[in-house]
Amino acid sequence: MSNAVTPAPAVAKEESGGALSFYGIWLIAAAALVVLPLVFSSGGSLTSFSLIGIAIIFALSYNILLGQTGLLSFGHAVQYGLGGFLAVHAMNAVASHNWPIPLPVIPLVGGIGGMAFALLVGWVMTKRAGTVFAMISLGIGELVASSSLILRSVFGGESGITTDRTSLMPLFGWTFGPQIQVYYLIAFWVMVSAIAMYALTRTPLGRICNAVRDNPERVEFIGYDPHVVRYFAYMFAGLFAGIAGGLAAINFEIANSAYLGATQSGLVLFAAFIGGTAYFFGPILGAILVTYLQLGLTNVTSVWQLYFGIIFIAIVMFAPGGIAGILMKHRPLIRAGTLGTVIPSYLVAAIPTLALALGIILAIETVARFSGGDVINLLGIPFVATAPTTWAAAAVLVVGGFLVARITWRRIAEAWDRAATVARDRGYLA
Amino acid sequence: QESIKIGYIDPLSGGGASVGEGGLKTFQYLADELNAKGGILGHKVEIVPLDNKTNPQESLVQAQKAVDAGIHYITQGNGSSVGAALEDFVTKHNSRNPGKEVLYFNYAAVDPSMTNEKCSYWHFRWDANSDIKMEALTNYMKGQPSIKKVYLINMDYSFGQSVRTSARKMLGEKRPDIQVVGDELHPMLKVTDFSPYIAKIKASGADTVVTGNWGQDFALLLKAAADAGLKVNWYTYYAGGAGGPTAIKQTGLDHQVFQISEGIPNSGNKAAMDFEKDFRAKTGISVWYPRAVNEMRMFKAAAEKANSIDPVKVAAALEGMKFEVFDGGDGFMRKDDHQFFQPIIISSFGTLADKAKEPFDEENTGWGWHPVSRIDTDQTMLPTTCNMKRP
Amino acid sequence: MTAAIQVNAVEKSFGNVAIIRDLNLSVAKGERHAIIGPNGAGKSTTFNLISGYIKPTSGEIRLNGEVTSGLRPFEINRRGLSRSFQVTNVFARMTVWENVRCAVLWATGHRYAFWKNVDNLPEVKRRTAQILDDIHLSHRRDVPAGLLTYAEQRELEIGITIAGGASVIMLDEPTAGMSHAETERAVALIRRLTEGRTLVIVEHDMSVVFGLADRISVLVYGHIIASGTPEEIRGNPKVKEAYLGEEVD
Amino acid sequence: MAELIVISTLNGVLFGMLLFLLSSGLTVIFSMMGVLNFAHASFYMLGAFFGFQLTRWIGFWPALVIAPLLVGVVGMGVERYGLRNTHKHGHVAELLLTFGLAFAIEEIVSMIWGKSPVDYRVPAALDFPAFTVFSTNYPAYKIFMLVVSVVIFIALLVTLKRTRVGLIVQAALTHPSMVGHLGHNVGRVFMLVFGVGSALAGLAGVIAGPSLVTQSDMAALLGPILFVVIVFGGLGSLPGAFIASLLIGLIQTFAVALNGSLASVFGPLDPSLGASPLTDIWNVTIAQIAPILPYLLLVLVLIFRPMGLLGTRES
Amino acid sequence: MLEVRNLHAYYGKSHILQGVDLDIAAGEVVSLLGRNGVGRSTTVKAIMGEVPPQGTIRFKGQDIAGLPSHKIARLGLGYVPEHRDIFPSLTVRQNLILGIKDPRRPGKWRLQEMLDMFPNLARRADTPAGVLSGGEKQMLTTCRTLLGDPELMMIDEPTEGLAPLIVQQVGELIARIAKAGVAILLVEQKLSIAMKISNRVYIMGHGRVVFEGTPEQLKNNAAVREEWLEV
Ligand SMILES: Nc1ncnc2c1ncn2[C@@H]1O[C@H](COP(=O)(O)OP(=O)(O)OP(=O)(O)O)[C@@H](O)[C@H]1O
Ligand SMILES: Nc1ncnc2c1ncn2[C@@H]1O[C@H](COP(=O)(O)OP(=O)(O)OP(=O)(O)O)[C@@H](O)[C@H]1O
Ligand SMILES: CC(C)C[C@H](N)C(=O)O
Ligand SMILES: [Mg+2]
Ligand SMILES: [Mg+2]
Repeated sequence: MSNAVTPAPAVAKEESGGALSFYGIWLIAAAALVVLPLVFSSGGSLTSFSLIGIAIIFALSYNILLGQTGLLSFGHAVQYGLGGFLAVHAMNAVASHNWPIPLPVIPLVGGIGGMAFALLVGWVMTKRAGTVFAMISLGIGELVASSSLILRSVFGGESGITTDRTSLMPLFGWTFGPQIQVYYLIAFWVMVSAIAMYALTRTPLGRICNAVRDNPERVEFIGYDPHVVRYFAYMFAGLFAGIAGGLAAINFEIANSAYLGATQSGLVLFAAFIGGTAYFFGPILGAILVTYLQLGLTNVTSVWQLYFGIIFIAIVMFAPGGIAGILMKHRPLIRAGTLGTVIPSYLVAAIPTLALALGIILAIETVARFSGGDVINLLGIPFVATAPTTWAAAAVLVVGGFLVARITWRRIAEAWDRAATVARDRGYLA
Repeated sequence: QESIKIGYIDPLSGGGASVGEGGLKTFQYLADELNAKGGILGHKVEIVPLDNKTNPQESLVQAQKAVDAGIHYITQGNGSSVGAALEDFVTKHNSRNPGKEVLYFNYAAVDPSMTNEKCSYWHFRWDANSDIKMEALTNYMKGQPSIKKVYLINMDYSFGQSVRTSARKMLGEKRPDIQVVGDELHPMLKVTDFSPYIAKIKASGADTVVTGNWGQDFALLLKAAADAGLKVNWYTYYAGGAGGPTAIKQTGLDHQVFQISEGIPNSGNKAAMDFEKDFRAKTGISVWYPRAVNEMRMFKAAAEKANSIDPVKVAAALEGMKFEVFDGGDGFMRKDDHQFFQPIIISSFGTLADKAKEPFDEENTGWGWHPVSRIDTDQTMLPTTCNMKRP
Repeated sequence: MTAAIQVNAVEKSFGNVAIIRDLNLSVAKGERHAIIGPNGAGKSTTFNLISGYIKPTSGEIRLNGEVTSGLRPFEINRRGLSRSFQVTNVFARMTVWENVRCAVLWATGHRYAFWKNVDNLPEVKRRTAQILDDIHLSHRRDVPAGLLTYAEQRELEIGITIAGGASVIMLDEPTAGMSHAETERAVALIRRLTEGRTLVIVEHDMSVVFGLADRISVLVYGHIIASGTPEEIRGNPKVKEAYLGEEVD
Repeated sequence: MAELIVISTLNGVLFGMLLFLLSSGLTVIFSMMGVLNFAHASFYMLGAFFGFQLTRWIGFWPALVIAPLLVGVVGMGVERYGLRNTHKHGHVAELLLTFGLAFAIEEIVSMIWGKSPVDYRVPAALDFPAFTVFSTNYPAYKIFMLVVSVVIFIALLVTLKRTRVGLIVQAALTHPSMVGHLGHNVGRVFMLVFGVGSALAGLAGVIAGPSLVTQSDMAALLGPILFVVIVFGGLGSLPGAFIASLLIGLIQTFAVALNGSLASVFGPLDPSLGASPLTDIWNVTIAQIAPILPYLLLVLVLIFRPMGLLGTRES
Repeated sequence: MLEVRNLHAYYGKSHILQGVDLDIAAGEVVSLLGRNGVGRSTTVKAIMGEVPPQGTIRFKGQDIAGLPSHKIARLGLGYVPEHRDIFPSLTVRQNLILGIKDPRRPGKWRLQEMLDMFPNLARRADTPAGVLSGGEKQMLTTCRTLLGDPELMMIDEPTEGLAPLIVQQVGELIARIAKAGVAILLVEQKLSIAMKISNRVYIMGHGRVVFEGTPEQLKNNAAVREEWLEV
C-alpha cells in the first residue's frame, strides 16, 4: 500500500527557473494574508481564517507523509495534539513564573513537542511503510488518545486543560486578547511553516522522500536507507503538526483529548487528499475547503454530515487528483492557449449540473424536515417539505438534471480532447 | 424588533445525540411558548442549535460562531466537561470584549466546581449541582435500613467523579455501616456493552447501585442489567433519560429505581401537568428538564425586571432573583455563586397506583415516576467557596 | 592485487531448495565479466547476493577485499557497487531528470541534507545532465519515468545504475526486449560508460556477451561449470550442451 | 470470584464472537480486495436498522435472512458504482470513499430513524434465560448469537478453501486485465466479494442490534476496533481473525472484571507527591485501561510480528 | 478462424494501428514480425480488447471487437502478453490453476502434464511466482494460457530473455502446441524461430501489414527484410 498515493503522475516540476515568479507567489500570498481581515472584517470570517490557517499548516505537514513519502497515517493528530498540550502547559508555566517569553514563540514549543514524540516512536513506526505503518499509526493514535483520558494530571481528562493567552507578556503592546491579533500570529506562522515545508521538498532529503514513495526497494541500491528517510519525514511532519497544534491551543486556549483523536486524524487525511497530495499547494486548498464545510454546513443544514459525506465521495470519484489535480490539468491548456475552447462547454454543463445538485439538496432536505414539515428555503424559493409539489420539483430536478448533465459532460470530454490534442501538438503535454 | 437568539450548544451527533436532541426539542417548545405570549419585551425568542459532539474544544468553536453571529445568550447542559470550557470561555470573552457580553445559561452541567472555585459572574445554573443532589439522595438513603452494600458506577469525567467522591464522603458520614463494595469509573459515552460491569456488580454482592450515568451510558447499563437479571436498587441522577425507562421495565425493577430531580411529570401540580400533557403531545418526549422551563421563564422575568435584553442588565437582574418554580414552590438564584435553589424530588419508577392522580407513564411502558420524598428549597442549601468577581 | 568481487563458497537455499551451490567467482578490477547460464540457473540470485538484496546461507562475499556479505544493499552501494534489475525498476512518478538526480545525490555527498536546495548544487546538475545525454534521454528530461516506452525505461535503468559513479557495475539483462538497433546502441553505451570500471553483466543475447565480455562464467544450477575467455567458452563442450545448444543466430 | 471468572469468560467469548462476525466480513474485503473499508461498521449499523424495521413488518426470522441480503445489495452497489471506478486511483482513494460513505450512512440512518436508540427487541422465541450460573441467568439470545458466529466461521472457512474466488481476486489486484484474458469476469467477482463482506456485516447488525443498542452512532463505536482484530489476527487469515476476536473479547471483559491497580498492589503513594503522571498511572485500575488494551496489542504485534498472528503477508 | 479487417487503435491521440488486416486459419502457425514499436503488441492487445479496437475482428465468424476480454477468452482465444504478466503473490500452481477457465470441464491440457513438461516449474510449484527466474516466468505464462485450452493462441515475444537452449525448447513447445491443433499467432523478434515454425509470416511497419507470405518467400525477399526488419 506504499504506492497508495494518487497515481496521477506527479508532474510537480516547479520551474527551477523563473525565480522571480516563484518569489512573487510567496509575496502575493503574504500580502493576501495581511489584507484578508481588512477585506472581510466580520468577526465570523476572522474566526474562520484563524482556523483555516491552522488547518493549512496541519494539512501541509500531513502531506510530508502522504504526498511526499507515501506514508498513509491514521494518527497524525497525535503530534498535533501533543503539540497543543505542550503549548498549553508552556503558556501556563510562562504565565505563572512570568518568564519574559512572548506568545508568538509558543507554537515553536508545540512543534518541538510534536517532533520529540516523533523522534521517540518514529523509529519503530517507520520500519515499514504501507499497511503496517498505517495500522501502527492507527494504533498509536487510539492509544495516545485514550491514555490522555487516564493521565489526568497532564491531559486534564475529558475537560482538558485551559490556559489564558493574554497572561503572557505583551509584545509591542499586543496582548493577543482580540481575535485579530491572534489571526496575525497564526498568519505569520502559516507563512513561515509553508515556506519551510516547501523548501523541504526542494532539498536532497525531500527528493529522496519522493523516491522512497515511488520505489523504496530501488532506493536501497542508490545508497539510501528508506527507513532513515521515512524517519526523517515522520519527524518533520511531527514538527509542523506540533506547530499547528500549538497555534490551535493559542486560538482556543484549551487542549483536550479530542485534539489527539481519530476525528482530527481523519479530517487532516481528508483535507490533504481532497486538496490533492501530488502538488505542494494541494493540501492548502483542501484545508480551506474542509474547514469551511465544517463551519459553514452546520449553519445551513441539520444534516450537514450527509453533505459532508456526499461531497467527499463526489470528489474522490470525479477528482481523484484532488482539487489541485483538476486545476493543474488545465495548466498545459493555458500554456497552449487552448483553454478558451473548453470554457464554453463548462458553462453549458454548469447549468444542468447545478440543477441536479439543487434537486439532490431539495430531496435530502425534504426527507430531513419531513416530520417537522417546516420550510426549505432554496435560492430564496420557499419549499414546503410535506408538499407533493416539492417532491415533484425535486424529482424533476434530479432526473432531468442528471439526463441533461450527462450529455453536457460528454461535451466537456470532447472539448477537452480537442484542446488537449492541440496542446500536445504544440508540445505542452506529454 | 430583532429576535433574541439563544445558542443551544449541545451534542446533536455522536454518543450524546439522543440527550441533546431531547434538550433541543424542549427549548424550541419553550421558545414557542414564550413567543406565543408575545416573546420577551416584544422580542421573539429563537433557538439556534449548535452541535458540539459533547466535545469541549468543538463547543468553543460553536460558541465563537454564536458570538460572531451576534448571539448574546448561550445555553448548554450535556456534560460538565463542556460546561467548564464554556464557563471559562464566556469569562474570558466578556472581559476582552466589553460591550459584547455573552451569558451562559446552564441547565444541566452539574459539576459543583462550576459554582465554586471556578465560578463566573456570567454563568447561571438552574440545575441543582451534584453535591446538592447527593446530599438529598444520601439523606433519603440514610432512612433505608435495607441498604447494606453500595456499588458506585460513574462516567469517567468531572461530573462522574464528583458524584462518586461526594457519595463516598456523605454515605460515610451518614451511614458508616454501609459498605461501598465497588467504585467504578468507565469511559464516557464509549461503552457498547455493560455486561462485564454488571457481572462485576453482581459478584460484589451489592444490594444498591448509585450512579450518575446519563444518556446511552445509563440505558445500556440497565439493558445489560436486564439481560443478566440483576435485581438491586438503583439510586440515579438520570434514569428518566431516553431509553432508561424501557430498560427498567424490561428488568422488572418495580419501584426499585430512584431518581433525584427538580421535578417529575406526576408532580400533582395542575399547571405543570397541563404543560406536561401539551409538551408530550407536541414533542413526543416527556419533560426531562423542568429546570429548562424555569430557566426560560426566569430569563423572561429578569429581562422584564431589567426592562432590557442587554445581557449585562439581565445578569444583574438575575442575581438573587426569587422565582416561583415550574411545579410550585419557590426557588431563587443565589447571588454568591449563581446557583439556583429549588425544591428537589426523589421519585421511584414503577407501576402507578392511581392513574387519575398519576396519569403520566414513560416510553409507553405503563410505568411512571412516583414521588417518594420531597426536599424543600431551604434544605438544599450548601455553602459555596465562590468569590464572585463582578465587573 | 585484490579482486573487485570475490565470491567464496557461497550457498543459498530458499526453504529446502538449494539455488546456489558452492559458488566461487572472482572478478578482477577493471574487467568486463559476463555471467551466462540457463534460465533459473541463479544469475539474478547471484546478483542479489552480491548486491546485498538477499543474504547468503553460507560463504563469504568480498568487494574490493572488504567482506560485504551480511551488509544491507545501501551499505554495499556506498562501498562502490551498483546494480540494475532484470525487470525495470525505476521511480515511476518522478521525471527522468529526478530519477537520475536521486541516484547522483548520495555519491556527491549530499546524503540526507535538508538544508540545501537541490536545484543549485552545480556538481549534481552537471553529472545528471551528463548521464542524461549519455543515455540519450535528455529530450525526455521532464517526462515521468512511468510514461517512457519499454526500451527507454531500460536505458534509464542503466542510467540510474551508473549515475552514482560506482566502481563496480552489475547489469542484469540490460538489453532484454530491445531490438537489434537498440541493443547495439545499448552495448556501445555500456562499453563507454563502464570504461575503467568493473562490469558484471548477465545476458542471453550472445552477440552482446561475446561482443562485450573479457571473461565469461557459465552458471548452471547455481554452480559455475566453466569460466574463461569468450573463445574458451565458445569451445567448451559442457557449455554447449548445458546452455548454448546448437549454434546461435 | 469463580462466579466472576465464569461469567466474564462467557461475556468475553460472546463479545469476541460479535467482533468476529463483524471482522469476518472485513477480512474478506480487506484481505482479498485490499480495501480498507471504513464503512464496514456502517453496513453493520444498516443491518441492525434494516433488521429492526423488517422485524416490525414481517417478524424477526424473515428479517434475519432478508436484512443481510439487502445490506449485501447495498454493498454491491457501492462496489459497482463507487469503488470500481476508484480502484485505479489507489487505496487511499478507495479508503476515503468508504470514509465519506460512513458519514453519509450515519446521517441517513439518523434522518430516517432518529438519533435516539430504537426499540429493537429480542425475538420472543429467544427471550428467555438459557441457563443460570451463580444466579446470573444467561439469555438464550446470546447463545443464539454464539451459534450463528461459529456457523458463519465454519461456512466461510469451507467456501473460501473451495472456491477459486480468493485466487482470482488476489491476482486481479495486481494484474486485472491479465485475469480477464484468462477468461474470468473480474468485475463480477469483486462485486460479489464486497457484497458478501457487507452482507456479513449486515448479519452481525441484525443479531447484535437487539442485545446492544440500535442507534445512529453504533457504527462509530465499533469502527476502529475491527481493524485491530483483522490486523492482529493477520491479514487474510480467517482463523487469525477468529482467534483475535476471541482474544480481544476476553481481554477486554476480563480487564474490566479486574480491580487491580498499582496502588492496590503496592499500596497508595505518599499523598505529598501531589498529582503527577506517576500518581495517575499508580491509581489507574486495569478496568479503566480496558479500552486501550486492544490498541496496545495491535502496536506490539505490528512491531514484533508485522504479518499478525496467523497472517502470511504484510499487506 | 480469426479474421481482422482494417483494424485501427489509438493510445490517447497517437494513432498506432492504421488499418491492419490479418487472417489465421484453424491449426495454422502465423508469425507477426516487425521492428520495435511498429504496433505488433498493440495489434494483439486490440484483438483482446485491452486497447479499444476500431474495425472488424471476427473470431470463428463472431464479431468480437469491443467485447470484454473475459468474454473473448471464453470464446477460445488465448493470449500470452509480452513482459510476462504472472501473478507474483500467488504460487506457481495457483497461477496455473487460474489458467483453467472452468474446473468442471477440464480441457485437453492437464496441470500435471504441464508440470511434467517443465521440471523447473514443477520444482517451484509452491513458491510464489514472483521469485521465478525470467525464463520460468515465460514458461509459466504460456502454460497458464494453455490450460484454458484455447483454439487460437496469441503469444507476444515468448523468447525474450531466454537462454538459447530454452529458446529452442520454447520453439519446440510452440510446435507441440500447434501439433495439438491449436492455431498460433506468434509475435517475435528472433527471425530464426519464426522462420522455423510458422506456416506464414506477416511483417508490420508503420501500423500496417507491409508483407505477407511464407517463410520461404521472406527468405528470398531481401528487399523486404532490408526495409522492414533491419537485419
Ligand atoms: N525468493 C525465492 N524463493 C524461492 N525460490 C527462488 C527465490 N528467488 C529465486 N528463486 C529460484 O531460484 C532460481 C534462480 O532464479 P534466478 O532469477 O537467479 O534465475 P536466473 O539465472 O536469473 O534466470 P533468468 O535468466 O531466467 O533470469 C529460480 O528457479 C527461481 O525460481
Ligand atoms: N501505453 C502506451 N501509451 C502510449 N504509447 C504506447 C503505449 N504502449 C505502446 N505505445 C506506443 O505504441 C507503439 C507500438 O507499441 P507496441 O508495443 O505495439 O510495439 P511493438 O510492435 O510491440 O514493439 P515491441 O513490443 O518490440 O516494443 C510504440 O511506438 C509505443 O511507443
Ligand atoms: C445532561 C446531564 C446529564 C449532564 C451531567 N449532569 C453533567 O453534569 O455532566
Ligand atoms: Mg535473471
Ligand atoms: Mg511488443
